[in-house]
Amino acid sequence: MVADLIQLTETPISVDDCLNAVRRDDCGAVVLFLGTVRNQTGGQPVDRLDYQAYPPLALTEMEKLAAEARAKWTLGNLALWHRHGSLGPGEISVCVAVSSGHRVEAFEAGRWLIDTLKSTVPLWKKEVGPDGEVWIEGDARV
Amino acid sequence: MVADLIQLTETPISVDDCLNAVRRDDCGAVVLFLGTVRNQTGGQPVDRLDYQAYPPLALTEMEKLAAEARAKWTLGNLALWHRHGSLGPGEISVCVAVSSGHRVEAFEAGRWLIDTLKSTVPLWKKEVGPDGEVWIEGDARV
Amino acid sequence: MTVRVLFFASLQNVVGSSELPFDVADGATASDLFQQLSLRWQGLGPYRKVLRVACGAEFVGWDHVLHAGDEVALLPPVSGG
Amino acid sequence: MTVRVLFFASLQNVVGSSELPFDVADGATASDLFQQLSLRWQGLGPYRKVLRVACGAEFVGWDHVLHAGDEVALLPPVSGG
Repeated sequence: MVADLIQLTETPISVDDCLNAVRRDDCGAVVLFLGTVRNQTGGQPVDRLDYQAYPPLALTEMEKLAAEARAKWTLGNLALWHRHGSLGPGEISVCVAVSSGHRVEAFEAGRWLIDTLKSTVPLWKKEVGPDGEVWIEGDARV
Repeated sequence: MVADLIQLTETPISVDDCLNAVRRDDCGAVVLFLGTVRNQTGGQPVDRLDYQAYPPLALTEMEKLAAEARAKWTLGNLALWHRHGSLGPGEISVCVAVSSGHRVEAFEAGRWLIDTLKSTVPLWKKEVGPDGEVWIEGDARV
Repeated sequence: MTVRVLFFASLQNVVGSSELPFDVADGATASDLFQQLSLRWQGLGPYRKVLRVACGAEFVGWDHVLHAGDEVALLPPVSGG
Repeated sequence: MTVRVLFFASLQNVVGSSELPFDVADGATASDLFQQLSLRWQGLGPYRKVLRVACGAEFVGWDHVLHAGDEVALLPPVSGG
């Protein structure tokens, strides 16, 4: 059994590594979520997103999320990989992957993991476009 | 914009092709589901699954599913790829991928697509194990 | 007239074939075809209430009227995924 | 005593730095630290009610007592994903 994969890197996310970490012969389902940088938001063009992290705490929180998901559902393996630094349109900012015996658990856990990651893990994005830069902080644009 | 990818093959499913078909610069979310062959079911070992398809009708139904999903949600692109023939434990039998602006639509559509594919598209699996073979037909084992 | 009948999944065990030509009267429906098949392979009978039927790779009702050379598929409950 | 303060996201614009040493009285809490920072950078004040605070890379309450050399991080509402 491969271990869970929990990473925070400035280098590109490897979707293959995430899938390889979660695929198991005793699991019939894999759900994978990718967050990708959009080229616009609210009709305004976006040139890039700059992601900032507080790495030691972000990693601790991601490990906690994995443990909480395991307590809520019967899962195979998990992969949580967030990237930070400067990302252009189409690049992958986050990958969540989870395997389970049957698909219900994988869908529920995958959805919960990305929802909870987005609302709790110390990571921030700054939108950079032709009209300037803005930090996103929760629901606020600062 | 790349077209939707809808395939039914005896050759292995390419997850990369599915992801490439759905990733778009105007979409912020990708949800991908993989069905993989389990090495046991109900505690009984499984050596392989033999998938049978009625290809012309299966492809028509898969195309209908894609169109219905587009009518229900605002989506980027979709990939539906089912394999048939003989598959060993760990191999991918089906891949569903969908992109959308935000994650809610991609999760809902991905879940609906695999649920509906499993209950409507003319494909059947036969479990082959040390104790013999059994066709799965809906909820029945024949 | 002759139609071509396709059998899937466990129906192939019942009939011993995945595909065969079968003679039916002119104007026969899918239901008529199934009834005659059931006379020859009695194991088919219990499937009637769960089967779907397709003609020319499209789902049809049991009252669908067949034509010579039609490809008729008998489809048990599915189990893809 | 001196602690090291980390600022994230738009706090860096307010303070003009992502990280700096700051002197507080012995026995000061995270809340005391924030109050003194707000005196120097008044733009920080409105953040108080939405910020979380961490010490030594662990979330703590505002009543957490600081020690010399602590790394204290001020964390606006997050926006990863």
